[in-house]
Amino acid sequence: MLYRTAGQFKTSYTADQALFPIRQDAYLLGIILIFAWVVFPLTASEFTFQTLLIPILIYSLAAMGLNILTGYAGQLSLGTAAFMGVGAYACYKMVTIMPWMNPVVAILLSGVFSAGVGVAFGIPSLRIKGFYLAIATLAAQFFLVWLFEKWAWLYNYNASGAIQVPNLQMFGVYIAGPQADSMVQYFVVLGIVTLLTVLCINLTRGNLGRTWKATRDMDIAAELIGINLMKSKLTAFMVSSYIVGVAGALFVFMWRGAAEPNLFDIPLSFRILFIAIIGGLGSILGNYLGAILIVGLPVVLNTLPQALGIPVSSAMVEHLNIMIIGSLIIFFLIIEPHGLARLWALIREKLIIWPFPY
Amino acid sequence: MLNDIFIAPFADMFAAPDFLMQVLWEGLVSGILYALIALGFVLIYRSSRIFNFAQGIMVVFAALTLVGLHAMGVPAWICILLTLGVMFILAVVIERVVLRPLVGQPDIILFMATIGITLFLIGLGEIIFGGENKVMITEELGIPTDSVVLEPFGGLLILEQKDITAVIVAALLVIGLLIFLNKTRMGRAIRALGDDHQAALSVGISLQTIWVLVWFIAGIIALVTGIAWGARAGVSFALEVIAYKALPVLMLGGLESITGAIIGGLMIGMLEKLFEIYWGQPLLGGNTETWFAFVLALIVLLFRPQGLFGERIIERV
Amino acid sequence: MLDAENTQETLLEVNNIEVIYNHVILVLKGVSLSVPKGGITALLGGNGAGKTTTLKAISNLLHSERGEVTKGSIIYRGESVQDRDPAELVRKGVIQVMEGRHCFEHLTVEENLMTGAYTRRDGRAAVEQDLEMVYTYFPRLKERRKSQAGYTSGGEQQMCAIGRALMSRPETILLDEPSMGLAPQLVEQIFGIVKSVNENEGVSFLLAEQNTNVALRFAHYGYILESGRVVMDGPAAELRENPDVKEFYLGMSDEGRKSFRDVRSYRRRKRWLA
Amino acid sequence: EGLYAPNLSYRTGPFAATGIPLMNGQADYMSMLNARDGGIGGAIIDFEECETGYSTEKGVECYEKTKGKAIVTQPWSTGITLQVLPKTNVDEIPILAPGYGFSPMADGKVFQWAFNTPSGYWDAADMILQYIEGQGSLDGKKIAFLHLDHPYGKEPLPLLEAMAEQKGFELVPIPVGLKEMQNQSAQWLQIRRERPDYVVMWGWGAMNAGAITEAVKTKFPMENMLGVWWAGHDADLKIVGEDGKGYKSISWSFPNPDAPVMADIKKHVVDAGNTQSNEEEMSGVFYSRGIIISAILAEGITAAQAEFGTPQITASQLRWGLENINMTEERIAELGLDGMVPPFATSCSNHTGHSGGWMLEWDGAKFVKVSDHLSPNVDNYAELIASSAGEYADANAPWPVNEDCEG
Amino acid sequence: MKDTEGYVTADGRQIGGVLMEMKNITLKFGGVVAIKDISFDIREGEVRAIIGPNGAGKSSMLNIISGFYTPSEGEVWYKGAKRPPMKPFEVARQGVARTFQNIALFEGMTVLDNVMTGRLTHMNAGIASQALWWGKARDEEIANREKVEEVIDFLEIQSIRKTPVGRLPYGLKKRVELARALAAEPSILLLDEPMAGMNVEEKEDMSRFILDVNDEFGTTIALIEHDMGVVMDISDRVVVMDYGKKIGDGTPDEVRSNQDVIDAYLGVQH
Ligand SMILES: Nc1ncnc2c1ncn2[C@@H]1O[C@H](COP(=O)(O)OP(=O)(O)OP(=O)(O)O)[C@@H](O)[C@H]1O
Ligand SMILES: Nc1ncnc2c1ncn2[C@@H]1O[C@H](COP(=O)(O)OP(=O)(O)OP(=O)(O)O)[C@@H](O)[C@H]1O
Ligand SMILES: [Mg+2]
Ligand SMILES: [Mg+2]
Repeated sequence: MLYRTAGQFKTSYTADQALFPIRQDAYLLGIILIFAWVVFPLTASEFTFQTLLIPILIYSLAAMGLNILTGYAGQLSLGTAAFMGVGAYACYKMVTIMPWMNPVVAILLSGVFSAGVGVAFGIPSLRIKGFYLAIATLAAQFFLVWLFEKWAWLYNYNASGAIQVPNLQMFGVYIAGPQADSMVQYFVVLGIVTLLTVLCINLTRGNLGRTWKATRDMDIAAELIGINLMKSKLTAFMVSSYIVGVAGALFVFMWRGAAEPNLFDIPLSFRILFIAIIGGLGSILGNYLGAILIVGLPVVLNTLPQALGIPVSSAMVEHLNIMIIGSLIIFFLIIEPHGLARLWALIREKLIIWPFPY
Repeated sequence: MLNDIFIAPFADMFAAPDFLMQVLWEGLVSGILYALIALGFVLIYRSSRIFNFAQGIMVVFAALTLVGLHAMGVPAWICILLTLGVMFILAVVIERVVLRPLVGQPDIILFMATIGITLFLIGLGEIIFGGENKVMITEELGIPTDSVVLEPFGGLLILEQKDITAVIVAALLVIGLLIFLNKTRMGRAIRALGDDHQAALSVGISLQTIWVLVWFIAGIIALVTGIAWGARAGVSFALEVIAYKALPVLMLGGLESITGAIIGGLMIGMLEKLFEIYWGQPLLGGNTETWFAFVLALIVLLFRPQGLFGERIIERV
Repeated sequence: MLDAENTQETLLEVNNIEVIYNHVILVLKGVSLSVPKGGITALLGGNGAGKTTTLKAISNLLHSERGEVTKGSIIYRGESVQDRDPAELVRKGVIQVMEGRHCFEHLTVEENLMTGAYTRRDGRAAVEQDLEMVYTYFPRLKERRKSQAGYTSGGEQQMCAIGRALMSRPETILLDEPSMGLAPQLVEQIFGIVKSVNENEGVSFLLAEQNTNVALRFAHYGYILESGRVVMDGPAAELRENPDVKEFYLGMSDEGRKSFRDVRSYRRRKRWLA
Repeated sequence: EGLYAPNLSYRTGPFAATGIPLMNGQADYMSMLNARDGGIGGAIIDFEECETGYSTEKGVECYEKTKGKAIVTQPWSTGITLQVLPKTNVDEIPILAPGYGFSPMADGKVFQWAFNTPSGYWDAADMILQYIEGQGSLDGKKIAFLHLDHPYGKEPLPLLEAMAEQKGFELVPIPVGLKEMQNQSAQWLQIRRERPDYVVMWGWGAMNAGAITEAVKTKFPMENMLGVWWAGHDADLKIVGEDGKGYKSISWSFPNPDAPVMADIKKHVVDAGNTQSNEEEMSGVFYSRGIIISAILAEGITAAQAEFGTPQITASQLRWGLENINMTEERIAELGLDGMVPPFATSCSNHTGHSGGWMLEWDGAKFVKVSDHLSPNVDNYAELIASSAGEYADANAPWPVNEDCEG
Repeated sequence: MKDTEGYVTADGRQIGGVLMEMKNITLKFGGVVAIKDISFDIREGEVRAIIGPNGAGKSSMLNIISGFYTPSEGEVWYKGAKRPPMKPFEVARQGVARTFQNIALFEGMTVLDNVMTGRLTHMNAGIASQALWWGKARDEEIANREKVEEVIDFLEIQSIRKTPVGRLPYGLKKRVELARALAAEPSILLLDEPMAGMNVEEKEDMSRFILDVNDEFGTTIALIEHDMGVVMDISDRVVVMDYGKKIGDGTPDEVRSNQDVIDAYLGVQH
């Protein structure tokens, strides 16, 4: 009787278009939020913050950005990491040029730059489709990373060519840099991520969302029923890159503390693509599930052998780790190609019709 | 400034024609090697619209197996056969475990799956063969290793014999594939499969057989590529990254086209070298090869969205 | 025309099968039917009745749609053919022409036809011969033999699909909505061809059709499917005379065909929002 | 109960080839101490490895995981070092980055917790130039600097540029992208065009093999090619074998099969079957470097134990130890490391020690010493160190500086 | 009947002046000439049928009207003005809506969302307002949702409102497609074989819908259909094409009795 949707009638479109047509989903979300905002901070250790909570949130955000583009607007992109880079470097320049700037504002602004770059690299999508576009986005990937290497101005000409996050204060508290406390950083990240998630949900369920999905499902038909493909695709690139950019800024400022250009190279892009796809393209919730799996799992796997007291060399663990991740990706694709989110939806459908078989 | 961009480079070219020739040759050779990897992609894409990202790791895997077996004291030519055997088993397993359950899924899903395969093979490979850089058994395979030195225009032009061999082998491989795809029943089936799974199934084309076949051929190509690259820079997992270079080649040539792969490979190989040497290094601080190919391909696509030789995208309502 | 009576040998038998998509959507709720050798059997019914699903269940094309047969059995020539590789069925002589053509759009019309002969082992000559046979049935295809199937019109594609099936020298053809989107005289033509193929080559047909009118004119026996159940079956001739069939499937009322202008009597459903 | 001295190893990933022998050397020396002397000063060394695959992300994860009870962190990659460097101030754990990391770390006042003993990259660059100068003035010479396009590769640039000014040679930096490591024909075409007198190589992992094969191919005179110590890996040279004859690499460590320590390792570790290494590898430069690195750590521990009179030293006590290493010839002999490392000493203001080193040359089968002990003239770039250290501190203000330590 | 004030149909409906006129349209695809110099007009409020054998060029003609193909020669006149070459979406925004021969629904979306896309041309809230789900965006959403619900009721597809279209059977998909087109409140509605693959019962429903749209909203309708029964019953005027040429044009009865048409297309008398 968990998922009794029977007896929940909508009496107006407003109610019907509410975020959670089914009441139980709202409860579920409530519980999750309580955990995120109260339980974790109270219980988590430094290690948990640094290797699980903060990265999972940031990766989810990045994946959500990618999901807007690939999952909703159907434009496959392999250049996510580069756009994160743009966000990160933009943020770095802002806080170094204008040290008085509020870090959170800087982070949110840095998305604007990546959005700009994103639109620029999105223009080819008007003509190029499918995998051709995917490879085209690699042009962005490799070119930008190269630029991060070569354009010394970006890293203030320091010898190593890497950027270091300075200590940044907000209301007298360190929120970035070596002095910052993990929990503070966690809350900043959580705040920003929550905010952007809500905005994303709104966008995707509204008019723009439909425009994107239409473009994704059948662009010819979309154009013939009056959708301006250029607008639809470019807005997708814009919104997506903005979110990805912010994620990039958080990635460096709220978590890594320093970054060299090749940090933003293709493996990171793929990592995020995994999250988006395993989680479920065209789903917001999916990004979180995906991140938990892709980011959380290796950490757990790493600690497992010691926990079980199995004597394996850490190198071997690493090898096995890679293999397991690889297999898991395949495994999940097979049991539900539409991702964990869809898996959850199916379970819901079953619960809803439960106890009747079909 | 303008001079540096438009005049100086060409002046250099004429000033040292032998050097220019060397540049072009180097470009040609790397181009051929890119093309070889691209071939593997094309074949699999043709037959299943699967964008096989694992091609790169398959190259490494094949090469490592070859070298590893030889290290165990197996004679070189037996090694080749055994490696082919391994690649065949790999093809069967991939088809059975990964592709079959995913029949008819969206392209991007299969693409992801191949990345999964890549990770798996990296892990497995490192467990079996270890991470050390290994020496390709070039002599043992009877590939000539010394180099031909020419003096055109009283300059110097060094042609490695193993590169020459690579070029020849690649050429033969391409011709063979072209005939196979366009003239044989299997070839036709492969193309049909790429167009429409369901229909192909309905006329009794068996996915299993075709896919195993195709992945096996891709494996063979991987082995050839592995030997060629290995002979240049040793065999290690770092080799995997060169797979990326095959991608712009595919874009340029067209995902479905064998000819495209080759022509695209050569164009990119040579142009990126020329650009790097005469523009990149003097003006842009070098290393332009990481992106030049992609940008070039991108520009071409803006005019031909299906690449130079790709199949025209049919848009009807 | 040869009638179903004197060929009682049943080729294909479907015994009360159940099909489920995505583990949740139950589509076929116990369908049973049998196809006699050398007969033309029609599978009629409205949209979503489950015709296509039935055919796909037989030819094992459900898997790639995440559908599965959960109950019942499918018997061809006395042996169960469930969960077999579709290719195997083609080799046994069962081939499906799918709803909505499904030609290989990048292959030329002729190449499309040739793929039909993929499973055959009886040598080039025989194949060439059948190619000619197909061209004699469909002269239009001969004209466009060299053009990419993707650019041929609906009718041409339908012919291409049927021709392709014929190339495999089948014993039974599962034909899904051949008349869809075809001009009337082309429909007549295609059904005519089906008939003559059935007579000359002795190929048996199981055809799913919406166009009850034509279907019943050419078929020997018919099943009527509604929301996943067989609601009526019998020799075509009888079905044609059945009043309900007349009313709902042939659009005839007692005083002959009624005009589409006259069907204006419809009830607005209750508004959804209170 | 014991001393937890984890190692952020990289036996996987693109740089595994160079990583494995180093890791083996380190591990084997520690196991030897544990087996022979029951650890150091009676405290067993828990020398656990945490695999990073040279990935910065994994590295930080390992750091976070181990920092709880670790007395030292050995990040093993410039990337990871840069990340954990600021954190160590807060967590108060010494970073031991022998022969890598960040050259200004030499300034112990600013980088209280970081040690790149016994020599830094700027020392390396300086010694290489000294060696070349030994063959004739640098004035008017052209030197190509072939380096990995990565923080590590860029490290020596500031020094080299300064020296180019000073000594009047032309410096041609040639970067090799991480994706070009395997395929450096473009770089070597440039070298052929530039016709440099020398090629100084700052290579790592697959880049070294790539460069050396290309050098052989393009018939570049091997004796004029010199690499940093990370570009002196036997395996990389074995690929070309005889053709590599003459290639040089500066090094602060050298394999000495006859050194007592090797015998002990054989006795207590190899024969006990506790090594991941093998004959061939153990005779190589990198394996022995691994040994030295562990030896340095061990020295630091010993010093600390003596100072604080307890075997169970803390992280901050170890820092004192590492600041008070004194590797005299005698001590080296005592440790059975004869000829494997030059003598050096650290202090709270000098975290490097500037041991100097030897120029090694590939004789076709193995590396041999071809120079006497070279020592860097640090005063040449002392203020460069100071200034860059200062810059770093400012950029990361507030940055705690160790005032109570006099130059 | 080229007069501008239109004519009166058999069942006494007043048909207005010319809404859209095709002037000497020719369409080539490389070598293939799909349409050869065809002219005809579509009048305000009439039901105009285009028939002809497969491959005659009917769909191509529709594609020209909706701007997906640009004719090699000839002009399209719309609402009394020559239409400049424009992108399909601009045409759509001028009030031309259509359905497709091989269903072109957005498979990944629910029926409701699909129909909502039909309203896109009527919605223009800014991105910010949408992101915050506040003000204009919200009101628009509600307002248009009501319009859409009307269409949904009208076509009697309430029950499947929330099902993803991918799962729908063919016939229903066709209906949803019609709904999407109607939602746009077009002044002219193009239907490419709206009744293909339907049984009589469904065809009856579909005809009913088409006729109602025509006289409730006065929407002009141009449809391609192969079922002569339907065409002859519901259309006011019929254009007959054959291999790219126009071989007949007039009322159903005129066409029915036109010998060329019989030979080329109808075959048996209908
Ligand atoms: N891939 C699928 N996933 C989920 N449901 C499906 C799928 N394919 C078909 N269905 C459902 O199965 C039912 C029967 O579909 P089917 O295509 O067999 O009907 P049909 O009789 O062929 O209709 P039509 O005559 O329009 O083709 C439909 O209600 C449809 O919703
Ligand atoms: N995009 C295209 N490229 C090349 N040829 C085309 C294209 N579209 C249509 N054709 C050709 O134009 C002719 C007319 O096609 P069209 O689809 O308009 O026919 P139709 O009248 O709609 O036939 P049907 O009733 O079967 O749909 C066909 O021969 C077809 O091959
Ligand atoms: Mg059907
Ligand atoms: Mg048409």
